[in-house]
Amino acid sequence: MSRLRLAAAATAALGFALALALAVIERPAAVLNLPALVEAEIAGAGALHPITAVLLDFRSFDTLLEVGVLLLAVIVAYALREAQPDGPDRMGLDTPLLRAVISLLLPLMLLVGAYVLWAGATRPGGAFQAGAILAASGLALRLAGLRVGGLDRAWRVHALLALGLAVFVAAAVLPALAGHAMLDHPATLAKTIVIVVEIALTVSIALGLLALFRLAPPQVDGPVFEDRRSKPRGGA
Amino acid sequence: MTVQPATANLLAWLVMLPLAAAVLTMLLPLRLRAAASLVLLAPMTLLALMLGAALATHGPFVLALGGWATPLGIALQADGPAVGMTLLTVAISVPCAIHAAAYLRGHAEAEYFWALFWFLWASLNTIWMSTDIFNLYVGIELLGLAAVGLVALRGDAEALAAAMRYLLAALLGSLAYLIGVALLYGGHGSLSLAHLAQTDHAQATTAVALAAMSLGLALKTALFPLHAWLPPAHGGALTPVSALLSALVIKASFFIMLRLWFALAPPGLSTAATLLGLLGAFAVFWGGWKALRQSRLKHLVAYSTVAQIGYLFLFFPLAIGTGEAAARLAWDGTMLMLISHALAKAAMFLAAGNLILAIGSPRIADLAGIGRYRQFSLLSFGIAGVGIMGLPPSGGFGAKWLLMQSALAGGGWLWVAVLIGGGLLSAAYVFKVFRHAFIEGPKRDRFEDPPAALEITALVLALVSLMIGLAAHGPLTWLRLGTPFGVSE
Amino acid sequence: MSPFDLLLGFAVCATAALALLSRELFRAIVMFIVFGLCMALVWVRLEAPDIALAEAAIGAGITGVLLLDTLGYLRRRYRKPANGQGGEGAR
Amino acid sequence: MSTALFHACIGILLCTMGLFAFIVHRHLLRRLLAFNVMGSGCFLLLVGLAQDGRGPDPVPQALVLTGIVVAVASTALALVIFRRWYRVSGEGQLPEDV
Repeated sequence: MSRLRLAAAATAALGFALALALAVIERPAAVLNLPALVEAEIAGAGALHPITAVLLDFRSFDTLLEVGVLLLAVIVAYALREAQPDGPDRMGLDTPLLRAVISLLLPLMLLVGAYVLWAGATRPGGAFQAGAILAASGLALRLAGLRVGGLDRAWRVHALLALGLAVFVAAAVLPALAGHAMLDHPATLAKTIVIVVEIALTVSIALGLLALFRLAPPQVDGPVFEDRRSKPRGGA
Repeated sequence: MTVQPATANLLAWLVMLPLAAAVLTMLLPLRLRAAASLVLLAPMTLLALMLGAALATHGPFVLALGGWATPLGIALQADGPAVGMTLLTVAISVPCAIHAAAYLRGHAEAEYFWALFWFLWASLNTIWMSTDIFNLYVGIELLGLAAVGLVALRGDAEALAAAMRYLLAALLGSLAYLIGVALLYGGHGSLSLAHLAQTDHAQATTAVALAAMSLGLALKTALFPLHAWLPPAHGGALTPVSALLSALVIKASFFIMLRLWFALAPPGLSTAATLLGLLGAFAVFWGGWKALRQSRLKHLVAYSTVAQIGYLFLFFPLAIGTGEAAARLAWDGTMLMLISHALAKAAMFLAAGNLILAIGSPRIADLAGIGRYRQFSLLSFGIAGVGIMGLPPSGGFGAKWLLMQSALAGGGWLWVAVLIGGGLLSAAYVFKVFRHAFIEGPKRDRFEDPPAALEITALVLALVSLMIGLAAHGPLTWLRLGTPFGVSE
Repeated sequence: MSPFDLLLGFAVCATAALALLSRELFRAIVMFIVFGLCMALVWVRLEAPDIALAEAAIGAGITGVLLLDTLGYLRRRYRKPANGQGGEGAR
Repeated sequence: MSTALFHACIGILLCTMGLFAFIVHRHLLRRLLAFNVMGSGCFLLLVGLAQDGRGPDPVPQALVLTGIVVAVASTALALVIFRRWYRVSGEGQLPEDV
């Protein structure tokens, strides 16, 4: 690394740290007490656990877009594989021991994932953590060279990947069709809707994280494939 | 102003419909994706027009999403700038989509282009309307990843390197922005811009937060000297993608910056404003100079974007600490500059793409002889060039005129010089293209014939960019609705 | 603030420094995973068990595995024929 | 100094280290590590500052959960693009000049 780069980085980092320190020391006492507001309103929200209530009711629009971000990343990964086809996917260590360990662990992990999802309504846990745990078990499955039947069928996988966002958008739109504000669920239905959305999200998050792993070019890889488009396009 | 829920919901429909379209175009069979997208352009246009009508009848209004009022919930707002940008997005996206449908026919990239396109649209509309600083963060992340994905679509080494560079810049920019969010929430306990605007701004915390956020957003807008990622990304992408990126995506981060400065700017900020203006001035000259030196057509247009971004940042020194009249002129000029640059640059990229298709080469030198055979493509490029150079009657001229009046009212002679010098430079690089096009080169008389849809979309956008200058007065009054600049003349 | 917090703060900074400055990429990534686990403890201290769970599963777990897999890809794929060394990319 | 404020300061330190490393390094994997460390620091600052002297606050905690998912999606996307690029170019870093 060049000396200039080092000096620039050090200056930038130092200036940045000083400015942040100043901002923290000089900060005013906040006038607004949002946690109290959350507590006051939580009875009307779709979940009793405050964080789940914030994520899936008070600020559900953020979460909706965030699910979009994850799906978007997966779509880009798919698109790049189309532009640059991979060789056959031969990942997996496939030793009997690993297989045995994983077949033992897998049901346990699925159980943990389901519990974490269910817990999210009242205590720490929820769709994102559950999705991550399920994705991790999927990864273990792949490491062992096992393949879940049907998951390689593109359309079915696509549908499951998009399920979270689709259900969420539908849940957002339904109140609007009934004449309320977008995302404003009637109090009687709020809890059900939150649970349905959470289940769909868990599936899509788990598959999405797994797909991001799977769609990178595989480690055991053939020669670089020629661009399959023949005609040169403008725009280089 | 309270309105019927159905009216207020228009704001959210403008985000939900593109998201649904993204899911749909991901799931539909390949051959239906473009068709479905083209059909969905109609309801999008209709929704945006209805929103415009609602603003005109009711004045600015907000939608509390989920029925939760701020600061607990997130609110979308319809004010002049938000609705104006939503309509501008329609005006750019519709021709670009039609162009893309023709351009991508039968190509592998088409497979996922449409899903990314719809995500891009959803995130843009979110950014125009949102009043919540964290929601804006998620919005720019969605926008950034969609834009990066679109750049990477071509899948060759050059496109992937450009996408990677763009992604790194976008990620760093978002983190800088997020640090500002952390400081603001830590200091004021709220994420809603409306609430933050009522707090005391004369504090180090607000100033540092605003500085960090502005830095991150300037990186995402590619303000000189943070612009290095832009030319390879905008110059190397597929043609309709280049048009969308240059016309709309960089404007989104600039727009957030405007919103933040309105809500949070502490008093006595003219030094920082002058600094931003100076960077803008450098951008105008550096971008223009680099554009002149490019050998590839689309890279020339990309550097022209770097230069034109500079004009937008002249807003800060012209509007801050200069008095009411000058500030209003600066606002009008900046809005008109933003709109006319979006239209003209989209037209220019589409026209450049058509020229490249016709000559089968990205190089400007290979344009020799095309002036005789493909006047139509060249015409669109030329009309767009009128807007970029800022000649009458284009919107670019009107914008520069307003900015110049603002500079004169505020006594900023330096900015007048920037506006004139930048205009000369842009004339130089636009004419460079024409000079090559009219060279009677080696006897070449065979050029490819781009499909009519490609030519017409470019021409329509170019003509609109020309006409907007003639009809600017009404829209500009309207764009001031709900801003600190008022409605009165 | 307890001594445990001091220790935890030190551990977080030290693992972060090692993750950022280790000469060898493999060690840097492993340190990053350890850093993620330390962060999970910090979140517990901040009374944020939800984030702790997510940080351990996503931040350390999934991100770490993705990084390690990419490193394996770099090492396996790139062999410079000229001097027989592993490429720039994998160090 | 409260626990929350102490960890917020650690957050600032992490951000600073991450920024330094992001500028200094050119290898893309290292820059992604730097981005992730910086992101963690940022999240720590967000929650720590908000909870200083006020006890647990579900709002910033929810924001951080959102942020973590966004960060992992960005990192994974960056890795996919990086691997595709590496496959055609054989380089671990981007060319210096454009």
